[in-house]
Amino acid sequence: MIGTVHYLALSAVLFSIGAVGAVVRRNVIIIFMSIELMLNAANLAFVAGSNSLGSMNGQSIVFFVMTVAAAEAAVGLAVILALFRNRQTVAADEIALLKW
Amino acid sequence: MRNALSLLVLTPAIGALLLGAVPNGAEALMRRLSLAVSLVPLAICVWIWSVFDTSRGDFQLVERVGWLPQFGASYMVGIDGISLLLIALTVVLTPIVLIAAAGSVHHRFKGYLVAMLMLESTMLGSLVAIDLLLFYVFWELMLVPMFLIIGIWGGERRVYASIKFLLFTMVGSLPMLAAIIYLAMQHGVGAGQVGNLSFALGDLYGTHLSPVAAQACFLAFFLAFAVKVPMFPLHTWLPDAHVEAPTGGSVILAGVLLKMGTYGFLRFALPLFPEAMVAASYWIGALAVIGIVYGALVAMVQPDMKKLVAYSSVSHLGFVMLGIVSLNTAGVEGAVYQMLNHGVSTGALFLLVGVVYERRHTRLIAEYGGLWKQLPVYAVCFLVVMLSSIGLPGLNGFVGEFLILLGAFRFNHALGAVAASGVVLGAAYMLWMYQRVMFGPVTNEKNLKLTDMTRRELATVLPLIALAFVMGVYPRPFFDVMRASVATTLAHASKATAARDLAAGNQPTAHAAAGASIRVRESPRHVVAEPEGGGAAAPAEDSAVPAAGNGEAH
Amino acid sequence: MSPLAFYPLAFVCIASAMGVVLSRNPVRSALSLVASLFCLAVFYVFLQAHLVAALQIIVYAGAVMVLFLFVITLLNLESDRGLGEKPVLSAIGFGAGAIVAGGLIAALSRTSLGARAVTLVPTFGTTKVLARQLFGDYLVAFELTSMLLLVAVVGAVVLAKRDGSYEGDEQEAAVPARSEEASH
Amino acid sequence: MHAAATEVTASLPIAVSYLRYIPLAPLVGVLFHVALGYRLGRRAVGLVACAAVAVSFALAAKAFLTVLGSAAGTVVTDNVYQWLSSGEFTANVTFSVDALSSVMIMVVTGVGFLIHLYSIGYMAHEEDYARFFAYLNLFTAAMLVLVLADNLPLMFVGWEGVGLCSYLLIGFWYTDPEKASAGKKAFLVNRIGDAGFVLGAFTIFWALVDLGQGSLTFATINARAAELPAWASLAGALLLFVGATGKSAQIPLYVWLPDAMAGPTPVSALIHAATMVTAGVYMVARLHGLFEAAPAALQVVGIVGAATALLAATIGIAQTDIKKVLAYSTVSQLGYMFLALGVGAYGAGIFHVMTHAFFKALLFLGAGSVIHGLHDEQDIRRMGGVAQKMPITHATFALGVLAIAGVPGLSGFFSKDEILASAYAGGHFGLWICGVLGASITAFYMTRLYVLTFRGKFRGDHHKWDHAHESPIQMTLPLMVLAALAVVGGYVGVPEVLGGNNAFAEYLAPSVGHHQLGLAAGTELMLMGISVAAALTGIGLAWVMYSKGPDADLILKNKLGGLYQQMREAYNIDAVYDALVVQPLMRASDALWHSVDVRVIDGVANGTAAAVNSAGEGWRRWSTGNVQHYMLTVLVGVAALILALTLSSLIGVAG
Repeated sequence: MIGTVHYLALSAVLFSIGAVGAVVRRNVIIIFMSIELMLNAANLAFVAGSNSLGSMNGQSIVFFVMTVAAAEAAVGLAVILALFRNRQTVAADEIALLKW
Repeated sequence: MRNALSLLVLTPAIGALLLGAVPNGAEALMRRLSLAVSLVPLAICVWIWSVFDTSRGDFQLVERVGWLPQFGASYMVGIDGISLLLIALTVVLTPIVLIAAAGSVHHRFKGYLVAMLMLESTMLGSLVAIDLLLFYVFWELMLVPMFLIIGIWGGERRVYASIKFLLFTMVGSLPMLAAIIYLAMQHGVGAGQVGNLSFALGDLYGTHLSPVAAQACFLAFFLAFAVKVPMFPLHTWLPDAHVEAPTGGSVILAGVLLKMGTYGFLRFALPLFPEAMVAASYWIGALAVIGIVYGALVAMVQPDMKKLVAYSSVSHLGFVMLGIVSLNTAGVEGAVYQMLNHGVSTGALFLLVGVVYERRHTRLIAEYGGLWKQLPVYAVCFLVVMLSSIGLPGLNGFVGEFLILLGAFRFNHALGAVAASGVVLGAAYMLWMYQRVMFGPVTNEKNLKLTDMTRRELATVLPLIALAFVMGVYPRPFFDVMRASVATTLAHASKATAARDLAAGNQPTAHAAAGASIRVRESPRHVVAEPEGGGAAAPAEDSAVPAAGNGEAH
Repeated sequence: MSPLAFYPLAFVCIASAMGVVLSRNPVRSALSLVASLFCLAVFYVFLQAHLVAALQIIVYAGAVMVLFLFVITLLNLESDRGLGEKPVLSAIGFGAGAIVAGGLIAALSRTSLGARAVTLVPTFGTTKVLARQLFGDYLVAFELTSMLLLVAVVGAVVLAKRDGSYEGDEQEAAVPARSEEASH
Repeated sequence: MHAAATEVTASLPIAVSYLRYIPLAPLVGVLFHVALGYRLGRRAVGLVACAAVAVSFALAAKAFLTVLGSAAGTVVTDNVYQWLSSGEFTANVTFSVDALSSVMIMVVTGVGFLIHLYSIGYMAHEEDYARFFAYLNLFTAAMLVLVLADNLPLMFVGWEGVGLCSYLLIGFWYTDPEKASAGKKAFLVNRIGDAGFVLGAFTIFWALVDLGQGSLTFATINARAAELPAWASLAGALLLFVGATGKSAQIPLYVWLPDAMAGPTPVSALIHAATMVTAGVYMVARLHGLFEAAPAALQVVGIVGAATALLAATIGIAQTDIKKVLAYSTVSQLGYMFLALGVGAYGAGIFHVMTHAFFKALLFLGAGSVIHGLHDEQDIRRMGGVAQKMPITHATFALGVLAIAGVPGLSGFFSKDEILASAYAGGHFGLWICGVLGASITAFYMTRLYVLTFRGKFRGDHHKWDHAHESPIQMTLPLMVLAALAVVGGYVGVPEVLGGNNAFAEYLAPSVGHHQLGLAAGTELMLMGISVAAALTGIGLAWVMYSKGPDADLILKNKLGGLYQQMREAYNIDAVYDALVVQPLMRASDALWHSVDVRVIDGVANGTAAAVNSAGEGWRRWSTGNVQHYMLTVLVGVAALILALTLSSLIGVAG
């Protein structure tokens, strides 16, 4: 019988895939998407938790997470646009001005 | 005057603030004002000396004001014979240094005077504080003005020297803070009521600590004071600090600051951890003796006068430590007296080196030669001060050194004998330096143009020379003041010392019994060594003088 | 939700997530992200989070992913070589990710969260109940999110504007249509 | 048959208050010279200096007569004030005069006065006039404190005081670096001896404290010496004797005396012949109770004395500088005094101290007069025939030579003979033989000195000869007085066998015990014959060899070969000491400073600072600016955390 723990396990896997993607890929967009993926993994965990405890709090937090994710996506993409216009590249390792 | 001690501590600080208000241009006004301010503590000290009851061994003129009641810390000040003598040394040296400052300090004169007065205030504070926390506060505050004096008005490598000085002392004294806090908490536990913390020295005498804790706390105190003394391995900050410090800074650093370490041993380490101190007395004695010989040997080859005097300070204070560690009346009284002597003679030595440094701006011995013909008055002053420093009988140095060696010889023949060789080495490097500077033909033509000491410079050195003669010929008043206090301090450790002496095979000196049975007034707040009647120290076969004789056994 | 339904769906979701990370073409990874969002929506439904599932599809998959695709096509990005150039970093990354996943799963496997402790109220997860909570307990937070969105919009507009108000925009006029050269 | 030393009769103290002025008068003189000396000119300075010593002499004579006049064993004491008191240790400033110290103060002030008078003439054309007399007065004060003290700490004040004055006076002409370092050498070698003195005092003090009567007065020490544990009395005596060897220039600490000749000649006469160097002898005689309690120590004293006498005498033969010959002769004569003490004849030792003070001061002042006359010529090979130019100096010097050689009828004969007789009577035959041998060598080199200086014809450059002249009256008067004393001095202690009543030994008995010879008259006369014969052979041999001139040295050289060169360079003991002690010390201190101080301790301090610095540097490289590196770091951190937690919980579960 599928219990909350299965959902949490799935969320953990999704989260680590997102994390790996953010770290490994050079393209900023892909990094951005991986972060979205991690957010969604978190949402899954919230919903699973809300379901197992029977309280609606979990789902309202997911609502907030989504709004934040949306705002973040908008601003992030604008930044990437400006970045691309400025540097003609989206490779993360070429944008390293804060070097020692 | 009810709260004389607080007044004593605060006047220089208030004076420093007043000085701040003086406009920068008015150098003469600054000089007079700072001198006037520094004379006030001198007056107070004279009054305290007159009113001081030499028969009482415990703290007098005690003032206690609640400071952090919930932690048991209070602004508690008091003095006994030992701290009175050191206070006297401080209040005498500071005016002299302020007089000397006019000649030697040229830039930021006001800042120098303010720093010097603040230094005096903090030094007096740490001498009168008998609340451990208050003592620690003054102990750290003392570093700040000294750090500034070396750092701002010093020589070329002053920044390195001042930072080194600060770091050495800070690192040394942090464990002590931990030990103080542990001790205060332990007191709460000991007295049954948990949470009744107390930092008052009197209360902490009796705290029972597990041997390991006592050992650890003692080592923490030891480290803090050993860095300050300075004892052998921790001394390398001293030569740098002295070489780079301005003349006034060196005089106060050598005259008073170094004594804080030895004072700390007598005031805190010995009474609070008697067994640990006595157990450690052998290796501390060994370190002290190494310090004596090492200091003397290294001083032999110093090209720079100030460094030579700095290493001689290491050697002299090795003597003081040896005296303290011998834990018998002669040794400890000699040590306290040597603290004063060192203040006087090394202070004067630095002033004299300053005189020549102001003229030639070099401290290298090789640069000088044949000064006797050019500066006869200077040469005679230097001769007298040098002789007092190497302990010529008839001058002050001898009295201290003789008693220390006497006490040390009783404590351990080997240490005493090696320390005696230190006396010979002491004469060697001093005389060799004196000869290279004063005797021989005038090799460097720049020395021909040197002028003899001015009246200001004489005004700074002559009082110290007079003091050296008086302290050498008639030391009685100084010994009367400290006799009871030293006896009380030793009474704390009398059982352990007697055991050590018995173990070491020589008869427990009559003083151990006499010290213990000296009438020690039962003061309300603290239990001082309860007078033991017979005491473990009464050897059966000692027929001539009953060991438990009352009062002095001479 | 029976295991028969859960495992295939989970597999698809994980596969699409892997697709996001591994695919060389940004567009394909965007689309696989959309797929994984859908799977999640389905899960939400099974977890009686109906409004959230709907929001997920409308807001997330609909609006946000479209924005992504729009930017990708605007920048006309070529597919780069994926993980090629940074073998060491990616190895460490994979390793660390695996450890995190494994550790969490190991911890979860030993917890007792198996069966659902409490029986759900039938109206659990419906819009009315969620709305009452959002406008009840979390009213302040709700209003704040509106502020947040406003700020985000203004920010996005300022950043993406092309009026040249900040330096370094002269070469911007001629946005090269050429494809971005293979990343060196 | 060991002569029994009679127990010291109980001392009857007479409390007075004028003794304190004996050392105080010269001190006042010092203050006068320091304060006003430069302004008031030579005459005033000379006058005040001599007046001060004259006052001391008068008071000393008064004390001497009181002791002489009253019953045996009376002690005139003057308790000034309590100087030091700490725990069981107390030291009072108390001056006391008993038979022994009365003799000493008379010698110190008497000979001192004559030398002050002589110095007025000798130092006439010296510009640092006041400084010289200030030092001379200070020395007299310190010596008087030493001799008058009734306890060891106060004696030590005088002991180091005279050391200081000898440092100042030897290095009087400080512009010359050798003279300055000679002064420093004297002070340091003395200081080594003083360290021994102090340690000896401590050993005795604490041993006495264990007996319950902690005090360092001479009376207590002598009284309780027998009760001290054996090791304490032996160690105490030997350490004190180390102090004595330092001050009285015995092996091994005698090396400073020959160099001390760098000082002006009156200084050599006063300090290095008559007074300071006898301090060690006085101290051992004063503490005879202690030394008797440790017979081994007494033995050591005797042996060291004899060895020094012989060694110094041999060196004396080969010296060419007039003052060096006299210096080694002093070391040798001091050896004789310690020989006397070593065999228990304290009275004879002090008797020789007195007679030696007279004729050695005379010889030094005579030499000074010669040097003064020949304009600082000190090499006897470039002298000769001075008798014609300086008749008084010649006559007095000759008397001195005869006295020191031990010619019968003069003071040297009586005192030296008594020592040799005591040595023989005490069964110390080895010491006796050394004594006799030393006596003949002494006669030999003194006659050589006399002949080369005064007989024959002048060998120096004629310019000096033309200007040679007899010294002024201030110099020749003291010579004549000293010559009279050198002759008459001996008749105070004529032995019974020659019809005298040895009044000197009787007088000293209460202080140091009377050492009965216990020899048959015949053997005593036989001993006297031997010593006279030895003296005469020495004189005759030297007279014959050297009457033709200094080339006789060559005969000695080729007969003795390398040994002669060694004797010329005084067995270069200095070089040995320098190599064994001074150089290693300097190298050690240099090494200590550089390796331990700079490299080790500072290394550690600066090292930690540098380590902290480089650690900071290391971490700085970690922030590469690449966002992904930061994310990776976070991820690895989380992974590590999770790993740790799971592992610990697994271990927890398993454990």
